[in-house]
Formats: sequence, C-alpha cells, structure tokens
Amino acid sequence: MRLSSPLLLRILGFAFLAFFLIYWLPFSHALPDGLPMRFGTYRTIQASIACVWVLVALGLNILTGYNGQISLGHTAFVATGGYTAAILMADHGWPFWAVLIPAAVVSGALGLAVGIPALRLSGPYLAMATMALALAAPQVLKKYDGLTHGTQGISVRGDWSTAPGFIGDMVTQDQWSYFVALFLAVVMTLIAWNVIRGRVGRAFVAIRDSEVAAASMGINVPRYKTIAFAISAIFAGIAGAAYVQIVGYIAPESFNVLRSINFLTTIVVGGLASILGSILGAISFKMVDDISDFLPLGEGPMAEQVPWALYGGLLIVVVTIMPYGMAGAIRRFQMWLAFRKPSERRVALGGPALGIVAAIAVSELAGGSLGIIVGLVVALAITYSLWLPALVRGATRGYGRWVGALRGSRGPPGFVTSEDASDERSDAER
Amino acid sequence: MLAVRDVIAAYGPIVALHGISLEVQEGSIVTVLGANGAGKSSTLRAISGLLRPKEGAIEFEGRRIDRMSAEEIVALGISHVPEGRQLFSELTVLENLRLGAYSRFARAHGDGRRVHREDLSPLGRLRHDLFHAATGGIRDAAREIGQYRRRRRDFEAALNQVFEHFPILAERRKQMSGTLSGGEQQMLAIARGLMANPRLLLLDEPSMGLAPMVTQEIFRIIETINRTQGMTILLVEQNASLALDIAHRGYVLETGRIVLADTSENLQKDEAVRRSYLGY
Amino acid sequence: MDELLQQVAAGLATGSIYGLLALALVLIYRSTTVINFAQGEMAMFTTFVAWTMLHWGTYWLVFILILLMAGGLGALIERVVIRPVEGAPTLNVIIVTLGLFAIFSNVATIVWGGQPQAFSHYPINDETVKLGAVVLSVHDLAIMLFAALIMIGLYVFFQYTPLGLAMRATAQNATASRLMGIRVGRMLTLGWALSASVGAVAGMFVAPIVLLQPPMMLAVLLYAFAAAVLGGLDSPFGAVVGGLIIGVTESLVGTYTPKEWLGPEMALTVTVFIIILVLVIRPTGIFGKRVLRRV
Amino acid sequence: MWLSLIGIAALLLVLVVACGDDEEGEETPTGTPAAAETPTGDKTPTVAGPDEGITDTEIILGAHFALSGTMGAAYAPVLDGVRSYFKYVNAEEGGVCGREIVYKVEDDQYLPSGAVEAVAKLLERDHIFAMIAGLGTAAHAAVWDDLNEKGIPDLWIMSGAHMWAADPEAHPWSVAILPDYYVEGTIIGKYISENYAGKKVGFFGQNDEFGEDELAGLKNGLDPEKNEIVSEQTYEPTDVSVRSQVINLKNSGAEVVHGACIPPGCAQLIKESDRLGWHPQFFIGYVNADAMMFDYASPELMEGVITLQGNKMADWTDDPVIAEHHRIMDEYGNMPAGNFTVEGQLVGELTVEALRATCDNLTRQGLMDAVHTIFDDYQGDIGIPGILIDLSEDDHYGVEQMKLLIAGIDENGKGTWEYFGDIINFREQ
Repeated sequence: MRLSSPLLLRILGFAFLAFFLIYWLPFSHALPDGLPMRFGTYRTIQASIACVWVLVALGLNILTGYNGQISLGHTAFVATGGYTAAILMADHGWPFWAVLIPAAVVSGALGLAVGIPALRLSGPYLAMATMALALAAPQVLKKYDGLTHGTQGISVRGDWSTAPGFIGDMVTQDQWSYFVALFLAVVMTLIAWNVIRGRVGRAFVAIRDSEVAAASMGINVPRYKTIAFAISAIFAGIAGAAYVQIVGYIAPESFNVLRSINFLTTIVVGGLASILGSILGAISFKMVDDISDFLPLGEGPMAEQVPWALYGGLLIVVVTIMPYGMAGAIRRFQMWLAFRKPSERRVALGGPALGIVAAIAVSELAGGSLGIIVGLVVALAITYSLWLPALVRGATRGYGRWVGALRGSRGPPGFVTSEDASDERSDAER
Repeated sequence: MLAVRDVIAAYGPIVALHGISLEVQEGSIVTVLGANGAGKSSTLRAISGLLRPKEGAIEFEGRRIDRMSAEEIVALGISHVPEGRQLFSELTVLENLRLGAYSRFARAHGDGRRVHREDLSPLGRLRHDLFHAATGGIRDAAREIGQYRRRRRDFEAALNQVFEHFPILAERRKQMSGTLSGGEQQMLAIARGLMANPRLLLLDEPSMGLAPMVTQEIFRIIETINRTQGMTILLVEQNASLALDIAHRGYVLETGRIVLADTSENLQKDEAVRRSYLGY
Repeated sequence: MDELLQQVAAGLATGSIYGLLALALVLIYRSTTVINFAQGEMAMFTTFVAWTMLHWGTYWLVFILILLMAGGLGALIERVVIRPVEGAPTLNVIIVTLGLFAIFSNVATIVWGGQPQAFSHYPINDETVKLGAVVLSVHDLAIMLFAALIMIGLYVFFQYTPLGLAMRATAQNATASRLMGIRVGRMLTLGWALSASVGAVAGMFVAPIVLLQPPMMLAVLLYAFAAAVLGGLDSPFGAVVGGLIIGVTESLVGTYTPKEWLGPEMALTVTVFIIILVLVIRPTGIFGKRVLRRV
Repeated sequence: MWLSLIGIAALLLVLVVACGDDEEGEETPTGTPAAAETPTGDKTPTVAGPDEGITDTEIILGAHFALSGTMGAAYAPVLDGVRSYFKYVNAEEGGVCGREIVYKVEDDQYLPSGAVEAVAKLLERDHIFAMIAGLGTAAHAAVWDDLNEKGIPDLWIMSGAHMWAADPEAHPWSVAILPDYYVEGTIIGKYISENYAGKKVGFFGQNDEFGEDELAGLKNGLDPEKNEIVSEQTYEPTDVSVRSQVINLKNSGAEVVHGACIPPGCAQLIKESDRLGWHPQFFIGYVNADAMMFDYASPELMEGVITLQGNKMADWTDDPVIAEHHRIMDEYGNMPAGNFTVEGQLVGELTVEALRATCDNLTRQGLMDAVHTIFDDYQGDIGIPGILIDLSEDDHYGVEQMKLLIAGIDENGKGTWEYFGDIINFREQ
C-alpha cells in the first residue's frame, strides 16, 4: 500500500496524539531525572477533569446538537451517576469498574424518566423543565441523607479506586485516574460516533430537522426522543463516575446550576452536532482556568475576576465570528483548503505537523520550554503565511457584520439569516 | 415612474437576476411573466429593497432607490405584497391593516430632514451611529405620540376605502388573520399593501394557491383599483392569461433575464408566449 | 386560616419580585425568542450604579435616571453585541447573553467588591400595613404596585399603540414588517431598552431585601425564568401570574408539607416539579399561545 | 478527520506552553525530590522533603480559596487580611527566619473539583511548604485527605464544620481555626436553657452543613426539661425572601430564635420579624459578629441580638492592635478593614508565630511540632484578653474560646457590639 501524504499525516497525527495523551501528559515523575517532561500532577488532574467534561459534552451534544432537545439539567445526571458510583464504592466496597454499569443505568433511567415529559416540551420550556432538575438535585441530595450522606458528602478513597497490582507500582493515583478517564473518554467517543453514524443517529437528526417529516418517514418520534435523553444521561452518568474516581469526593455542592448552563456553552462554542466540537469545547472550557496564568494581574483581591470578565467577552466574540463553533470553523477551513493548489495545501498542513514534530524534537534535544516555543514559532510562521489571507478575510467579514449591525436596520435580520445560511450551505455543498 | 436598469442581484453565490431592465408607466398595470425560479419574485424584492442589487440602478420618480433600505422605499410610496402573503397570522385583520398604514406616518416626517449616513465624514458617521443606537427608539416613540390625532383621521379614511374594495374584511376585522380562508388572506395582503397609500403597488403572485373563482374575483378587484384610483401596479404572475387580460404591458423573464417585452395585446398574440405561458 | 393568609401574602410579595424580572425576560423573548440570561446581572449592575448615585441624589430622581440609563444600556447592548448574532441560531444568542452575564457579574465585583452592601436611603421601606392578620410592608405593596403597573402598561402599550403593534409584528415576521416600513432593528433595540428598564426596577426593589451584592439577582433570575415559562413566555400577564403562583406555592409547600420528608428544605424542589407538571399539561405555559405548526 | 486531530493536537500544544512555569520550578534547585514527585507517592505516605517550599530567600505558602464564582467574593476580605499581614511582615519585620513569605492563592470557585486542581497546582508548581487558610467545607473536604497523605501542613481551615479536628489521629496535618458550628450551637443552647428557661425556641438555619451542625449542637445544648424547640426552619443562601419561614417561626410561638445564617440571611430574619411585629430574643452565629450587620439591619432592630466572638472588633480603633491592623490594611491591603480582615490577620499571626518557632528546623514536621507546642494557652494580640488558643497533638481545634456579644446603640445612634459575660470554653462543651 502506498502511503499518500494525507494518510501519512493522519497516522502522524494519531501517533502524536497517542504519544501526547498517554506518555507526555501523565508521566512526568515516573521517569528518571533528565528527561524533559512537561507535565505533572496538576496537568494530569486538569486533563482528567477535561475528559469528564468531554463525556458530558458528548452526551449533551447528542441530545441538543443531534436531536435538537435542549437541556440545562445535565449536572443532575452527572450527580446521579457520581452518587451511584460513590455510594457503591464507599458504602458497599465495589471496585470502580463494577460501578460504571450501575452509574450508567441509574442515570440513564433518570434520563428516560425525564425524556417522557420532555416529549411535550421544546425550546425554553424544555430548558426550564430540565433546569428544574439541576436546581432540585442538591436539595434532594441533602434531604434524603440516609443514602447520600447529606451535606457531608461522600469521600471515596481507598482500595476501590486505586490501580490494580503491578500497574499501581508504575503510576501514581492521579495518573491512574487519568488513564481511566481517558479510556472512558475514548471508548465513549467511539460509541457516540457509532450512535451518530447509525440508524439511531440518523433518526435523531431527522427528528431535529422536522418532526413531522421524520414521522412521515416512519420514524417513531417519541421513542427516539426519549432514547436521546437516555443516551445523553448515560454519558453524563459515566462522567459522574469518572468524576468521583478523579476527585475522590462528591457533595451536593459539587455541581450547581451554573455548571449546567456552562455545559451548554461548551457544546455551542465547540460546535453543535459535532463530536469533534464536543471534545474541543470541553478542552477549551477547561483551559479557561489558565487565562489568569497568562495575564499579569498581580495579587489584588479582584484579580481573579478579570479573567472571568474576559472570558465573557471571549465567549461573545467566539460565538459571533464562529456561528457554528470551533468545529464549524475547522470545517470552513477545510473547505477553504479544498480550493488551494496541492502544493499550498501541503505547506498549509505540513507546516503545523512539521512544527509539532520540530517542537518535540528540539525540546527533547535542548530541553526546556525553549524548544517547544521555537518549534511552534516555525510551525506558525509557515502556516500563517498561507492562512493569513483567509484569516484577514474572515476577520474583516466579522468586522463587517459588526459595522453593519451598528449602522442600524440596514441588515434585516430575517434576510441576513437566509443569506448567510445559504452561504454556509453552499460552502458545505462544495 | 419606475425604471429598472441592468440590475444584477444574487443570494450569496447564487445569481438570481442577470441584468434586468424594465419600466413601469404611471397609472398602468405591468405584468412580469415567467416560470418558477425565473427571477420574478427576486425582481420585486430588488425593487422593494429586500434584495440589494449588486449592479445596476433602480429609479422611482427620478430618484435612485437601489441603495435604500426597505423601510425607506415603502415610505416613498412603493408597497410590496409579497409572495405567500406574509400576513401577521397571530394578529387580527384590523391589526394587519393598521400595520399596513405604518409607513404613511414614517413618511410624514419626510426625507428632507433625514441625514443620509453615507454623506457624512467617518467621524460624523460614528457620531450618527452612536446617536442612533442611543436614541432611535425613544425618538420614534416621541414622534408616534406627537402625530396621534392626524394619524387616526388618515387611517380611518384609508380603512374605509379599503373596505369598499374588500367588504369581507370589514366583517372579519376582529378575526385572527391566520384563520381566514386563502382568498381572504390574499385580499387582506393586498388591502394591507393599499393601506400604505402607495403610488406603486407590487403584487407577487396573487393567484397562488387559490381556486379559479377566487382568483378571478381578486383580479377583478386589482383592475378596479387601477381604474378607479389610478394606482400603478407591477404584477408578477404565473397565470399569464389572467395577468395579460388586465395588464397594459408585459415582460417575460427566463432564468434571470428579460426575453420579451411588449404590450399585453402583442404578447397575447406572440407565438412563443402562447405556447409557453398561455397553453394554446 | 390566618396562617394561610399570611403565607399567601408572603408568597405574593415574593412572587411579584419574580414577576417583575419575568416581565423583563418576556419583553426580550417576545421580540427575539431569546432568553436573556444576563437580565438579572444587568439589573444588578444598574442597581449598583444607582447605589453609587444615591450618595448625591434623592431616591426618586435616581430611580428615574436609572431607568433611563438602563434603557440606554439595553439599547447599547442590543446594538453592539446582540445585533451581530441576530441571524445566528438561537442558542448562539443565548450564549452571548451568558457572556454578558460573566462580564456584568465580574465587572461589578471588580468595581464595587464582593461584600454585600446595605441599600439604604430608601424611602419606602419600614412602614407596615395591617390587613387583618396579614402584615405587608410598604415595600411589598410598592413591588406589587409596580409589577401591576408595568404589566398593565405593557399590555396597553402592546395592544393599543402603533409602536407596540409594530413590535408585535416584528416578533412575528421580520421581513413582512420591513415591507410595512417598520424599522425592525429599532424595534429590537427598543425591546431591549424597555426590558433593561423593567429589569432595573426589579433590581431596585430586590436590593433592599437581599442586600446589594453581585450574586443578588442570580436566584431571582432563575425564578423569573420559571415564572415566565410557567405563565407563557409571550404573555406579560402570564409572567406576573407565573411569578405569583411560584411565590405562593413555595410559601405553602414550606409550611404545609410534612417536615419528615418534604418541608421547607424541599420547597424549591416541590415548586419546580409543580411547574414541570403544569408545563406537561400546557406545554407553552398557562397563558402562552399555542404554536401553530405548519408543514 | 486527520485535520481535526491536528486541531486537537495544536490545542493541546497550547497547554504545553501554558505550563511554561513548570520548568522554572524544575530549574530552581529544590533539593531532594519531594513527596509530590515520588512516583509511588500514593502507596506509601512519605514525609515531605525538608526543603520543599523553602528556599534561601522564601517560604512559600498556599491556599485554595473561592475567589470567583457566585459566592466567592464575599469571603475575599479574609484572604486580603492574611495576605496583607504577610506583606507587612515581609516589609517591616524582614520576613520570617530571614526569608520572605510568599503566599500563593489558587481559585477553586467553591467547588470540590476546583480545590483538587488548585491544590495539585500549588504543590507541584508553586512547591508550597504548607497550606494556610483553605476555604470552604465541600471544597476542603475534597483535598484534606490528600494533604494528610502527602504530609503537607494544612493549617487554619476556614470552615467551622465539625469534622476537621474531630479525629487528629486520622488527619494529623489538619488544624482548624474557626470555632466549630456544632459547639457554637451547644453553647447557645446552654445559654438559652440557663437564661431563658421555659421559653419556646425556634431555629432558623441555612440548608447545608452549617445549619445542620448548628441545629445538632443546639439540641445538644438545650436542656429538654427547660426548653423545647418548637420550629425548625431552613432557607437556601440564594433564597430571595425568607418571610415564609419567619411567619412559621412566629406562629410556632417561639420566644427565642437561634439563626444559623450568614449576614444577608440573618439581616432578613431580623427585618422580616420586625415587619411582622414580632420581637423574640435573637441569637445569631459568629460569622455575623461584624459592624456591617448594623447597616444590613438598622441598629434599632439589631439591639439586643446576641452572638459570639473572640477577636477584637474592627471598629475598636482605640485599641493599638486594631489601630495597627487598620494601618496594615491601608498600606498593604486592597480592602477596608473589617472583622473578616481581622480574622485574616489572626491567621497570619499564628502562621508567623509557628514559623518563627520552626526556624532551626524548617521542615513540615517541624512546623507541625511547633504548632503543637507553642500554642499552649497562647494569648494572641487579636483575641480579646483571656481568649486563649490551645493546640496539641490530640487537640486540633484552633479558637475554642469565645465571649458573648450583644448588640447595642451608642450615644451617636450607631450600633455597637459589646462583649458581656464570662469567657466560654468550647472544649468543655
């Protein structure tokens, strides 16, 4: 078999990703001194929690992105899964692997139960009904404390959650939790992929686009809408179990309504109806925590507020210039790329790939962050020289919309929509 | 009265009009014929400001309107009765008619005082934009209140005139417009267009989806309006024989281009038109 | 009986606060079918501004100034951040309002600090009015009065003024509205301005109760959302009635349900489940219009 | 698809850049590898290396704290008090043990998961020597096991939950500072039974562990023969109005009410009961012992309300310690002085005292030993005379003595808190 350059790149990409996720990220301390490892416990925990959010985002995207049902109550499902796992592990001594199925089942059952009344609701009415779940969850957890330990929360530490046997000698607890979360994220991504590609997924999309049309094609609309809720809740339930494994503690205060709303933000920013979008959204949401690391804010008591105010601004800008999320932007870029000459295309793609390889190589040789920065600069320089026109065009286009809007009623809302939508569509058709 | 010259217009990348030219004389009925997707509706949309031409010019009573917004154009006296009627289906008949009269009062404060943003310096534009952003709604509200009495009188007069043409609407004035029959809805759409007291009425397929009897009734009323009020009408229609019966002049559109232009008598006699549009 | 009356009155007083903010939500929803999640934070922000201004102005002067300023703020927000996403999917607009939420709540904390502040200099606070067993403060009555006045005012505005009619038309069919000569953009701006003003009234009345602090409107917003949904999102009347129902339900659930397994701890939970139940029976709220579905 | 992967890869690369300061940490000579960097750190709880967090010029301390999020900013003054005091020590007293104190604070948004991340970051990136004043019950509950396993001193936990010091053997590295809510409830219960015998008692509490602990304590303290709890009402911190609960309290006939509430909730409790024309004797938790309460509810309404506190009040500006505190806050702080900043300074002072006693043996174990030995009936500057702090191997409760405070009105019509009665020792409860 001849290796075509895209295939080669794909393999390279996978290899890099695997290297990054499995070796680079967690193993900073398990190796002899001298090897320039970049990450440690903090990043490992961050990455683990990102995996949890990826799980939730995947589930929510199946429900909202693919099936068109909005949910502001996903923390309730996460909490259900988390509590099921925590109770079984802490009170009944089950091992982690054994609690995954019950966590998924209990949460999925709750999803089913919610999905049935949800059949009659849509839009903001459904959003409110689901948000009610997230609002009620902490109260319920506190009130019926016989099972849930009430306001004390449940601490899950001990043999149930540690790595088995010889693996435990090789990795730390945090690393082990990370691998568990990563494994779950990968497996559930594949499952999500299969669901979406399959008959069920096509039914979801058909229902989202038009319930009447879907029904006339012989799709059992109520059944599939309920299934969508259940599947979504199963993802959230597994995420909850993973959360308990990572954090080792769960309490009614672990999740609040704002977190629920943030899940929705995650998938819209990442890209609705896109698996890649769910992943990108969840990871970038986790990265917001790091905004403060980049800003010279000093130590004022309000320094912590500035990044979150900026985050709000960033949210507005991102949603405005990328109406279909990060995944949509990537798709657009692919379209743009499809019209480039092959030589240009090679540079545009080879640039970043080369840069990444260079970054790893230089950093392995020279050590320190310098190598990575050099590699990145090379990659960006090659790439941006090609992307620049497109970027400028995209940016000015966004600006144009802004100016047009500021100007007043020139841009009729109804019309801008259809024009833009057709624009978007024709892009996709190409 | 209306002159369209070499207008090119597109929806995104899809070009709908490839250089259309047509003219409408004051007091006449002009019809535009053509198959589905020929660009008939797009022509009307371009005139009424819903679709901005990429090239070419549209003049109404000697004034360029192709850069104006739809709201400004309707205030100049061009009323567009759109395809599919586009009624406010959850409002009553009377409310729809009230909305039809909305532009008369926007016109009252006139173009004379309106500053055209394009004429200003960049700094002036910024100031203008910010000022509008801050005060637009409040000024509108103040204006509304100020002209209440005269509006009311004008409105009653227009309403009576419209009810003369469409007595059925007077009966149904309190009814939700979405609950009207198709023919009544079309009548309401035309009536709503007339409430603006336009000098030029753009009608987009008034026969669409209606029974032949109803269609004939509507065309009869259109003709009456033209005859009694001297209303200029630009009529887009698929039902060529009906349209040509009442029209003075006609244009034939094919894939965004004018292929024929003549008086209706000549068009009715034209071989190609007979074959393609009249069916005999 | 007295106890019941007292609880109902307490619920009505609280419910009218929810109703007030719900009115603001409804105003924006009617014109753009978007739930403005920043509504509460905008109100909080304007209330902080009012608090600052109260150091040099009399209450009612500040009150009117704040309404105008809130209107300007609403209009500005619509023009600057909402208009560019006008045609985008509804969820995107909602995310933009969440972005605004983050901006307002954090900027307020930066400017005024996170410590609760007493909202003093308030002229209609301390007096109480006795109606049999029921005691209401002037403040409660003022809230109810304002909620009723704004509700009636909005009803009259939408139903009987040309501008209100134009706003309703815009919400239904923007393209047709343009053909009528309605400046659609301006209607949307006006909707946001009105809504921000109504929200500001809510903020001014909530602050004396819960103390002025950045998170003060968060719970009110969620309740107001519930109230608006319960009443039917396009009905100002429904918003207020929805708020009152929620307020009363919560009071009664906290008082009359068995303490062992429900009681005050579960008041919110029971209330939201009653809302869900109502929604399942009437999917567009109590006074909401049935959506006519056409294929 | 492959493009998407590269997209992910690029994103993750940004993460690489984001942790640039990791290397800085690695480049700094930190001596022997510490527990956090031992591969099998979780298996065998190793004692930390002596130098972690201690350099020739610095002592690095850390905290997880709710700085952002909905509830966070309200507690920021405590943090500012601690931070300002450390700055003051560095600037005017030349630091501690010839080293400067560096205080790193990570935001946890009041969430358990946030606290786990924050602590990992503090340990690994900032190489903190000890945890000082971690805030929040749920947040801290998620990390204290970990801190104890790793042997990181976990001093002055900013939460009054009962569990922190309940079992010093299981959690030898954790030391509480705030008085226990359970004990507070007990004290108030006893006081009620002694002074208001025969009166009906109502309880008004936050629906969380604060309210729950206080209620349990109250029941423990009340003499069932003398007093009876006639109504237990709870509220959510986010509740818009608590009138419904107050009506129920009133209708239950309660004559004495204990409020386990935070200032906004307590202010509402007092204002609403006044509106109902009902004036029982109020007791409120020590978090409310602040002059701000007189703003929240007027001095006239507050008059006679009883709470507890052990510190000097922030408005005692005649007291040299408080005057000095005001100066410290003015010069080094970002917030005005209040009782929360005073509490912060208390924490700062205790930390500095303990560190000074550790100078010869600047290790984590050394610090804990100092904490266990030097605070033996220790009278701090911040506490009112007679309020002693006593810590030892088997006693990890920080402030265990308090005095009752009653609200009064001074000659200018301003509200004041006045101490009265004997010092109450929590340990004896």
